[in-house]
Amino acid sequence: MTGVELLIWVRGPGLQLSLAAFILGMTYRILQTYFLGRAKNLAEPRGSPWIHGMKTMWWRSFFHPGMTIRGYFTIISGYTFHLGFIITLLFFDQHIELFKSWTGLSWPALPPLVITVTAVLGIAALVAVLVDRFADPVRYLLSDYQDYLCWVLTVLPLVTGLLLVYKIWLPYTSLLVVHIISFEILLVAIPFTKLSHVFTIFIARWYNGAIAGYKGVQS
Amino acid sequence: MTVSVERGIQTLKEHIDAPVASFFTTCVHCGMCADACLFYTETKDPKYTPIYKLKPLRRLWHQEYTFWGKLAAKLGLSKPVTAAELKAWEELVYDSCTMCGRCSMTCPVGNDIVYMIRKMREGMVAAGFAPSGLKAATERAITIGSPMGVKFPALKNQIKHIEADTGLQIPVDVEGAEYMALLSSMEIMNFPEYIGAIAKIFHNADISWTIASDAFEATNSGIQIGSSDLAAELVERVVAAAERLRVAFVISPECGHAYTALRWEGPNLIGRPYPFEVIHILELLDRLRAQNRLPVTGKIKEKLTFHDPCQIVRRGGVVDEPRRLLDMVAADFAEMEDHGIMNWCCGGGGGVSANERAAKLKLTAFNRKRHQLEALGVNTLVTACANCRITLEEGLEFNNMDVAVLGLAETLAEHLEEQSTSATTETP
Amino acid sequence: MAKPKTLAEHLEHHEVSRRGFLKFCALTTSMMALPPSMIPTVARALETARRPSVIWLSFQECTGCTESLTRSHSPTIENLIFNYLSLDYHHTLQAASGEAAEQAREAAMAENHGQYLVAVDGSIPVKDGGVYSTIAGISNLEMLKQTVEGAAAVVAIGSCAAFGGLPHAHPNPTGAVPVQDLVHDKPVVNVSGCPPIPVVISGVLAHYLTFGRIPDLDGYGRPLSFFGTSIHDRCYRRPYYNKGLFAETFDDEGAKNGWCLFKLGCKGPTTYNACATAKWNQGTSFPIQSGHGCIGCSEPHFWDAGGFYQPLSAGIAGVGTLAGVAVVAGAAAGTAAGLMHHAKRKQAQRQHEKVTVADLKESGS
Amino acid sequence: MTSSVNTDHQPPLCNAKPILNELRHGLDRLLAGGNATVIDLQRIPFGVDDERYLRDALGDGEVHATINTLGKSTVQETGVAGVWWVTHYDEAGSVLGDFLEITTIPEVLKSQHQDIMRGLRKLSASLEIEQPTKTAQE
Repeated sequence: MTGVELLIWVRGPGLQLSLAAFILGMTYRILQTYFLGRAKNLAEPRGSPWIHGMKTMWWRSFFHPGMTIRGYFTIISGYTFHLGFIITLLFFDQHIELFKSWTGLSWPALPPLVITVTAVLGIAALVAVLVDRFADPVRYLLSDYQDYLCWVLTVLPLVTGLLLVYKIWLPYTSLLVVHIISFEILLVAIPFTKLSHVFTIFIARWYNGAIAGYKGVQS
Repeated sequence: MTVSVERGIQTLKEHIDAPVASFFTTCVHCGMCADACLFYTETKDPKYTPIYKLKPLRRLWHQEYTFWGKLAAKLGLSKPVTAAELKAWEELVYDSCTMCGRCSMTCPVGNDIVYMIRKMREGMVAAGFAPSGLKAATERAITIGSPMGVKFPALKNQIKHIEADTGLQIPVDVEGAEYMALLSSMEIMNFPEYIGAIAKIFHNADISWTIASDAFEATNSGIQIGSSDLAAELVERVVAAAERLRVAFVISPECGHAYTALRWEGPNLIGRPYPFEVIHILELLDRLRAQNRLPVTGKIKEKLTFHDPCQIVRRGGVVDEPRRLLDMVAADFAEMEDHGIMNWCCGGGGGVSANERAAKLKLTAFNRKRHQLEALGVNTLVTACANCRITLEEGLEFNNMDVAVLGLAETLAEHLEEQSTSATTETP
Repeated sequence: MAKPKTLAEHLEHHEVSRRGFLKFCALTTSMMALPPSMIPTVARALETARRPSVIWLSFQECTGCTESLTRSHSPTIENLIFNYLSLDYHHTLQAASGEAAEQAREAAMAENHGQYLVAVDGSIPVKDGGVYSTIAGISNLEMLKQTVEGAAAVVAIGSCAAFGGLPHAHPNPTGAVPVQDLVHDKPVVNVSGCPPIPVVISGVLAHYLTFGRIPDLDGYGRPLSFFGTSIHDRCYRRPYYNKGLFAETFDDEGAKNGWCLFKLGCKGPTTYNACATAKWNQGTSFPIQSGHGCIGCSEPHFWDAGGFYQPLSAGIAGVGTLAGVAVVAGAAAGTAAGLMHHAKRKQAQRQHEKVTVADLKESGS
Repeated sequence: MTSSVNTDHQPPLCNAKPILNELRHGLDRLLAGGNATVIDLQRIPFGVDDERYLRDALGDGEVHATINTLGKSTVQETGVAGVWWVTHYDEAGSVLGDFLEITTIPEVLKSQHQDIMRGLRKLSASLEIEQPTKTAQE
């Protein structure tokens, strides 16, 4: 296949298939988890599990005192790479065009220079967390191949996107193909790796909040 | 029937539910739970990272309840959980976890890690990998009625002393009483003042209450070792006594896990809702306070603080009550930096104090509390859990710290203002 | 009168002055997209250049390429070139018809065997033995094979000849293929575009005329001098792209201010052609300058590369139906798996062996 | 790419300033005794305002010449001496080529050897004098 044929494939069937795999996988994963079921709680509730569950879903996104005593590295690098990635994904004009083609919805974009900053910060923070994964004994002990695989899958769209926008290394068409493929691989990988936390985080937080909320504690 | 790794795995399969699946699906291996665990912060040993303590359970979930995991297991890419592995994990699941639940509060993706440790212990018991100290305590609880081997005659003896000291009658086996008070063996043996304290307060507030001679023990070693079957048996005894005496309320005493066992796990263990209400002594005292039935006089002048028992506060939901009660008698109440639902455990909960093997690690973990107390600079520490109280006293003594540990109910009883017209007030 | 043998003689024959020759060389160099420093080299080469014979074959095409060529904006210079080239067969332009025309082709082939250039516009249908397009009873496929056999090089003019073009677009009912799929033993130059820029056609022919060989080519066989840079890289609206200023519709403020047309589907970033410099209609303008995005006509498969108004970053194909199917399939599979796992868990619960005090006396091993 | 003058209403310049810089270097080379430089403006992408900007920046010089061969050509020295603007037209008046030459005098303005020879022949013929031999040609 030539570059142009690859581009047509990744923009056409590739995007369709990866999005379908993502949706299928995510729906599968969520429902599979839900239908595993859990026992009804017979104890008299002190609080509403629903309300506390929803609150935890939201509040757990924010740092609160007592979350760490070791310093702020994890917090800062974690927020930076998440925000860097999400802002770059959601607020770059050309990405909005993609979402618009899927959903018909669009929203204001951030200037390309701002997006460059968010992408570079995102990459820098990802590099920092990778170094830390090796350097920190706790994270090193917890890590398996999937953590490193997911790191690569996350950083690639950011790196290839920057190369594409600034036309570094390869011609535009080739970089566009590589960039879209990196996104498609990420999309397919999300439901089947720890990256599924992009959705299941809300389920986990809800359960956490609901379990504590049942007892009247806002977790 | 015999304990075996197969039986352990079978048991774990029973206990992996939707929340567990969502937690393992979501974990990103960020390691932030390590910072929440006093066993990690005081040792810096990465193996004490809370989520790491669940590694075998995670693999089992993956192999049994996910598509790729089942495939990997079939292809031999994922190794089955072995007895040796569970044995190696015994220390992590029991010795280095007090089930305080602080990690569950800080996990950024919302994993309730302690919820899973509780389930992991079910499998460990069925596989035969529980610490011998906990096993012995549980055995005593089932066969004798108390983990410390306390039988009713011993309690009766203590009651006699208290009745002599206070001049009040301690009601035993009174049918139709409104409240049935439970006690922990530790209170009976180490802190009998508690019994006198509640007797004084209840008398003053004109509360009808009783102790059941056949079900006075509140503690539940089944919960600590992590066996629902054994825990249910112990709960059933309390429920039977409460039903026999037709009480409206069962009072959970100043004991952490007893509250979790009776209030939150109990109905689920026996498989039916209670015909009575379980109320924690602090909740009851706070209700009396609100109804002006707990008049106190005089205030403690020394600066003091409150140690939150994890199972009562963070895991139990009784957060503000002890603070409101303390305000009545403390002139200079100060909070530790992390308090309330973000408190640090004493280090002896979750069966750790019954596990002799963990004694040294428990004292190391106590350093967390030592630093907190030193930072605050107090010499008086009030708490509301007999197990916390013993652990704290041990830790303070080991570190040669001059800090007095008080029970909250006793502290209130000491400041009680005798009321002659108490009979006129309504019962709560 | 005998035909002049070299271009210099040819020009002299037309009473063009040396100064005119210099002008011609400067413009030819410019036409070939070579740097002005090459003018003396071009002049020396043109003085001795031999007159080549060109056979022009038109297959599955729309004559747009020939239209483009005949409307090229510099009639004097290109006339000189085409007068000098011996265009021995071009069935749209030649006077002869029928058997006489075919005889002219055969004669030119025989006379200039191994020397002549073949220009092709249109794609070649190969399905069903190539019956879908024939000339004088000969299939295009057969005519191409015959004609190319004695050729020095082949110039595929237009996107149909270069890449298959419109006939090749999905579902390609005639099995249309480009020249390069059929000709493997001769050099093939692809002058793509729908149509190609006239000056690019004449530039390539001029290059062969001047230097006697084909120019340097890119990965798609296109002359690098014209196709070496993307439309995007030469676009005067590029600064707007860099700043994120886009026209959202064809009549909004952005469009009036001349902002970047990326969101209106401009394919400039992935299209390689000389439009931004050579321009169209006597150098008047090119699509982007006229307010319309590039449609990418000089790239392979441009008809199948999504809508002209779909931004490059958007997908080509719709996802609605597939997404719906994926949700349903995922829901079905997830529910089935979840219930299966639920049953497995319940089964384990039914098989539960109650833990007793006796169990506590044992130790795991 | 230069875009410092851009606002929302002023279209950005594309290549005008880089060309001016190139001219500066070309003049330096010329003064140092180096070769002439030719810039082919048709091979450089222009925005809508680039040509106007360039013309304004260079201004008008002292020499204007017109050549009539293969259509018209204009040769004009700009306000910057040594920079010549050479435009070739076809017979219909359309622009065929547009060049900036940095030189003392553009080659195309000079009378060419062959043309002088041809002129001499023509002159001789009209005077019926013997023609010069062709060997003088280079």
